[in-house]
Amino acid sequence: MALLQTNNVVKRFGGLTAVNKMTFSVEAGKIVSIIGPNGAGKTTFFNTLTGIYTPEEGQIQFKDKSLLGLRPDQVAATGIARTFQNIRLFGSMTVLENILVGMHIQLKQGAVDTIFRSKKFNEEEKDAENRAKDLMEYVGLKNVGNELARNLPYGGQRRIEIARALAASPTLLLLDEPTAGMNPNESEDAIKLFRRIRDEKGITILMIEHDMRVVMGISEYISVMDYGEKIAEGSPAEIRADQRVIEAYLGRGAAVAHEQKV
Amino acid sequence: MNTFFSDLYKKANTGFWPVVIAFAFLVVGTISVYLNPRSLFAFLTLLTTPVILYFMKIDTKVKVFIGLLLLIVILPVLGIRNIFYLEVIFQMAVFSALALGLNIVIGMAGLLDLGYVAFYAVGAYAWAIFGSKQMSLLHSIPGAAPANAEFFLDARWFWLFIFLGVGLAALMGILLGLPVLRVKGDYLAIVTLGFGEVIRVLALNLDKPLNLTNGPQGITPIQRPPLPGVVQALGNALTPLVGHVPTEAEIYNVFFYFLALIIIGIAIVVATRLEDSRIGRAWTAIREDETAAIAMGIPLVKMKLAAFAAGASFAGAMGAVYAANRTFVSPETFSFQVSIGVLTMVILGGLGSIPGVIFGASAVTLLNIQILQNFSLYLSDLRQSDAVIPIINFPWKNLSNQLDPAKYQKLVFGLILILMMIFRPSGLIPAARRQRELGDEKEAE
Amino acid sequence: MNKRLLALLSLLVVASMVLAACGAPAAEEAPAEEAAATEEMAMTEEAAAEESAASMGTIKIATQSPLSGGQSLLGVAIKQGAELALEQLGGDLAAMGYDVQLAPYDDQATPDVGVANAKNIVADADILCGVGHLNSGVMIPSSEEYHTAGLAFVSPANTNPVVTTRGYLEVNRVVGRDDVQAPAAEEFAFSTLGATSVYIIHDKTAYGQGVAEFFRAAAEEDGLEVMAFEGTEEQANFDAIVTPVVSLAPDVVFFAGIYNQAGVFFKQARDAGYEGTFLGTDGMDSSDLADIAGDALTTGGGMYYTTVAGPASAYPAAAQFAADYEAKFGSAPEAYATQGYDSMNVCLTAIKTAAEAAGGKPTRAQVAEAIRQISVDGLTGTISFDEIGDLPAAQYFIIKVNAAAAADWGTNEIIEVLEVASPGKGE
Amino acid sequence: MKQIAANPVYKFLLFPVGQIILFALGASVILSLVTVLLAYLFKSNFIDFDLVERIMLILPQVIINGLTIGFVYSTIALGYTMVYGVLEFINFSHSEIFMVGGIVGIQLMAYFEHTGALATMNEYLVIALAIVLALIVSGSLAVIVERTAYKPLRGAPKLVPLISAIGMSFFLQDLVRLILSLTTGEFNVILPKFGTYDEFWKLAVPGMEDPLRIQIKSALIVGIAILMLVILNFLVNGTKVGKAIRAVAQDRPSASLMGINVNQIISITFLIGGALGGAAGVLFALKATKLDPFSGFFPGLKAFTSAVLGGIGNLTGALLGGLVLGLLESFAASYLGIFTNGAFGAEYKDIFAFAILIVVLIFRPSGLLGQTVGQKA
Repeated sequence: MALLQTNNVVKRFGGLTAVNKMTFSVEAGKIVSIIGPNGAGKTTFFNTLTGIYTPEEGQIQFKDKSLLGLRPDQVAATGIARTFQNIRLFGSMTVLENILVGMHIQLKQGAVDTIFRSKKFNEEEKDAENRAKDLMEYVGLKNVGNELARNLPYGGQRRIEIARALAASPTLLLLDEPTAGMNPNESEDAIKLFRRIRDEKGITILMIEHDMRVVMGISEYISVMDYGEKIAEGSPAEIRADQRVIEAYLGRGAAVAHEQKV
Repeated sequence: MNTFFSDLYKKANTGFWPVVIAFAFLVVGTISVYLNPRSLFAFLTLLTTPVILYFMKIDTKVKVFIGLLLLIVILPVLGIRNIFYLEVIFQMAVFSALALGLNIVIGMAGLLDLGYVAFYAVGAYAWAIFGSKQMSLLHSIPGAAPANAEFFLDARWFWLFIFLGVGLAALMGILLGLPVLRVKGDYLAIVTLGFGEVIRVLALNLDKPLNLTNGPQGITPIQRPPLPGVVQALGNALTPLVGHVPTEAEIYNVFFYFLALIIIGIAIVVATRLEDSRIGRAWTAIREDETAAIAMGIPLVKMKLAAFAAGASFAGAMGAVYAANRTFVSPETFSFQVSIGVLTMVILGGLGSIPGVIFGASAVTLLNIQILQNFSLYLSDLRQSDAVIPIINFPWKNLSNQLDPAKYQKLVFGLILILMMIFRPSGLIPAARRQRELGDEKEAE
Repeated sequence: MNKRLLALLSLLVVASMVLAACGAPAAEEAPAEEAAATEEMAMTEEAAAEESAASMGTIKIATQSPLSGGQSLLGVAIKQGAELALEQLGGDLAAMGYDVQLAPYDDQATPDVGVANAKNIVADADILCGVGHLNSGVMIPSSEEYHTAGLAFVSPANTNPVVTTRGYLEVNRVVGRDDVQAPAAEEFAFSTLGATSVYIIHDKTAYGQGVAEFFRAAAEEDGLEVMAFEGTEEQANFDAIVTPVVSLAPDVVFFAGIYNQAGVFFKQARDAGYEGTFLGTDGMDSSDLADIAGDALTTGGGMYYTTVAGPASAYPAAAQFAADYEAKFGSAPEAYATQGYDSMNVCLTAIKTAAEAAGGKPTRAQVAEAIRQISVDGLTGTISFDEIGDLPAAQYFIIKVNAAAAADWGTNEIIEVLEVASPGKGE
Repeated sequence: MKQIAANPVYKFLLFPVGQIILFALGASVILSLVTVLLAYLFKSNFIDFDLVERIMLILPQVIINGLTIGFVYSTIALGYTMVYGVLEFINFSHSEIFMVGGIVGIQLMAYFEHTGALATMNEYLVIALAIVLALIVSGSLAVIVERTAYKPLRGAPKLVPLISAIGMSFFLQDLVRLILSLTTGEFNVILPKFGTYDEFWKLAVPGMEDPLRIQIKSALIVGIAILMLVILNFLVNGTKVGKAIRAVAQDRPSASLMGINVNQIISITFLIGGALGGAAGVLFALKATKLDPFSGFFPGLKAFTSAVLGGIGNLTGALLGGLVLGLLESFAASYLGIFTNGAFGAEYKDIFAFAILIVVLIFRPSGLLGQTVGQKA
């Protein structure tokens, strides 16, 4: 059984159908990518998965439970963490605090514990702090725990966002264009990091990505969206050869030319 | 110029100097206030001591010692010599508590609340209604109280009502929060403003059909809690320091001073601890980016309600204390202007900064009830004397009455607000995130 | 850096203040020291009789009223009335060797500021008497402080019964009480005007509502039909009340409030076609009313108001006062300026009496006692106080307004004079 | 259809006027129906006189009152909403700009009275002159305020300009008071009496005993307000400047890239909003007959509520919000007492207005006409 399974998910904005009859699944332990031209509905699909949008039709199953009707925070509590296309850190909090916010679901301290600084509170905070430090190291950040998140360089901010998502100890990690704006070297590092996350922590990864090198380099399975619909899926090699994918990306004429070349 | 001063300050802020300076202010301030109980300058000198304690490098133990000496011994003694000072500090504490509460809502959770005074009113009216004769007057016309009415509850219930004030205000916070949760940003501002007005108008109008609030007449007398024997004894212990046996009224003043001090102490501890916890981090996350916060599993509704409730509770507690201190409440105390005033204190001191908002509340209160008043009294003195304005040789006597600064407090206040926003928008003591000991990270420098 | 700069600044400011305080010219320092000294004496209840006649020390009289904000018009009038009285009547005390000064405080019409000021006032040992406040809501909590400190205050404006029914020695007023004034107005409406129906409006202040409630009670007793009882904070747009007033057409509209709100209402109601009579309270006693309401006051059933302060025509002294006031402050006296003047008069007379009796600077207690004993010829008639600080028998004038413009305010005539005894402490 | 839409007379005159009339009539009719329906429901319960009859008796007057004040609210609300649309901030000092307009207008009339010209001048000319002066003074004042107190704060966190605006509001109140009271110590400004605009038109309505009385003043206020709204509509939708304003409101950085001088456009927005506020001030003064430096606060608050009710940032919304709020207030003030038999009266009208606002916002979080902006991810 797939970890995440959607059936005929439809999301409309007024007359525009942003996501149309998406049937899609992610197997546990895989790294899966969704690709597609700009405006294909990928991010909308992500937002539908995470509860920001409610789909008009269809089902979403995660670990055999329906996610429909759950608020984003409830979705997060089931074990789905995410990053954002345009980095959304809590800018005026420190890096460490950003990661601690990511642990919100796991921390059990209540208001009474907090106000009286109970033993439970202190132990939990200490533990959380240590885990946060480990995570910072894990994503390759050093000596920035007390920096304000907004003061970090771009690459660093991307890493914090991933660390923050990992802090929730998710089963499934959704990455929305995680390497956007990175140079090839940085992308390379990012790929390594994603692999490590999957291999060492056993977290399933679903990502939206534009950079074909990244997609082809890391994905074990790829779905292609265009105009809100899934037009193809398969292994990287299959996708590379898929006629409709080439059409979608390059237009029909180019596709024909490409075919002739091949 | 600037470097000269900062060099000077650097020198002053090393070694034993800070302690010397703090002690100097404490001693000079104490002596001058003692000898000259009406001098504003003397009082300000004394009040500078805590500011120095806060800013300068002094060993924590020494800080605590000086602070406690000032708060527990010096101020009460001086306060009995001039009860106005206790009043000033009482009001500083009241407004600091309000500012701390509002700071949770606006500063931490980022929810703009323009009707905060409503919660203060709830706490005050709760004790006012049950701690006075009002419950026996439910069917009488406002202003025509029969003389034989009885107090409804024993005065000792006051202690419970401090907690009830907390609870009721928190409940009101949640009630207000529930309908407005879908509303964001500036919409929230107008809805909360409306809510504040609703509470005031209710206080003004609930003299019929049941006379619950006595309408514009206000409720009086409200009982004060009976003084515990210890307080009485402590008061009497002050006799040699004060020069006479303190009267009951003076002891009450000291008592309310300490009560306010305790509440503000608790408020500071609660606010600080909330800020540095899962809850506080969730609030800040909501303030910074709602969408990202909710994706981290933070339940928006619950946390926003918690912010409203926590913020409101501070005001509720102070409301009950205020009602007992004044023995009188009326709707005039809970106008929109007060909400704006508290907001101003928060912003002026530094949004989200706990020391900042206390400083802001204290500064504004001091400015409002002491400094500007004194200034215009001084001018009034000049006008009654034969003195002339130097250089232009214009007699003060002939100065138009319309130029009296006491009349233009709001003008001054408005100007200060604008200038502050332009030149120091993050407040007098800006918020800073907690710096943690990250030993294994080996911080450079 | 910022922290440092801030701390440094505060250091400098305070340092300079200390310098200023220590190195201030002798003129400023000396009275301050004296204040400390006299305070000690006052505390030990020793009269400073030994001082030389040439300089018997400073006596201050405080005023507390709103000097800023929306209610400052009336608050300033109180202060200026008192100021004028001090200037004109302070001579006796000056001749005795006292330096008499005014200490005007601004209560901003808020209880918090009022109480804070009250504590500041009672802490100033030179202050022996006070004049204030405008709002009962401020007077009631503030007077707790005056009572505690034994400092006598004379109220020029608070008509709420509670102000005096607490029975404090230190609290007095030169105005009538709501529970006296309102029945007087009702009596006039019912008997003299022969009204059968009344529409009651008040301004949602302690004053207005208090009067209105007592008016209603009296009306119900007489069988005068109360068609409606409305409170409004509205200042500008009275449509919502005008409409039912016009459609119900009561014989009398009773407005308990202050002229600058009532005037607008009168005008709008008359414009809308109401033809009956307007009746108001002493809050209407201002020539500005005529400017605001214009001929709304003289057309239809006209306009009447009750007041304890006789019009200038009845009191030549009041006319002189108005002229002096205008000469000094450049504007005609507002409502409560006369009462401010009379309150100060009471203070000065009492201090003088007490000083003569004590043979030196009197204590606050002596002044407070003296106030209850004196009888003063004020602008508004003879002033004396009963055992709770009320005027024993307030004289109420029913005034018919003949003026449609401020300049003609003097043409108003007295229709009736009612003498009503104070109801005293309890009921 | 397309041709008609392109016709400037249609686009800039008939359409907006039609829209205004539609809103006014629609809101009045709906509220009347609700009230009468409620009256029927209450009728048999506990009140002995005929509730419905009492309600019908004053209904026309209640509607007229509501519309008159509603149009004033709308005109002020436009100032709030324009500034909000462009800068996304609540211009708290707008209520003082409005107050200054009213006071300047009255002062001009008082000046005419002083010189004796008032008696001989055409009354409508006097009012027109007062409005023009108020337009100029309030508009300029708004620009000055923007330049001094808000412009330096551009880009700062949202609360910063808000606090500055609150400070400016305090400052202006006392400054006006200072100026007014310098000579006499007085700060009440009283509208001089002139002309016949205070009088009533009496319209016989079939089926009603008394004729319907419409004060010329009310008609004047409504007429001028509509004129202002039409001019504003033309300014915003029919001119190049208007296009620039809309562009800046949509997307400031892009507008700036397109060569629009954003600072200038923001100033112009304040100019227009302030001028409208000033004109509304004169209209309000005609109604209120007396102003003081603190008169701006409550109408300003109401107008702000209207803007939010309609959907802040939306010009049509401000118009609708003002009308709805004015009518609601008028209905609540006149009928609450009748319905509850005196237990609750006109004093609850403000609460009522706010309660309605909260209810509307619960169901439409962005106001009546505001776009529901979904959470952007």
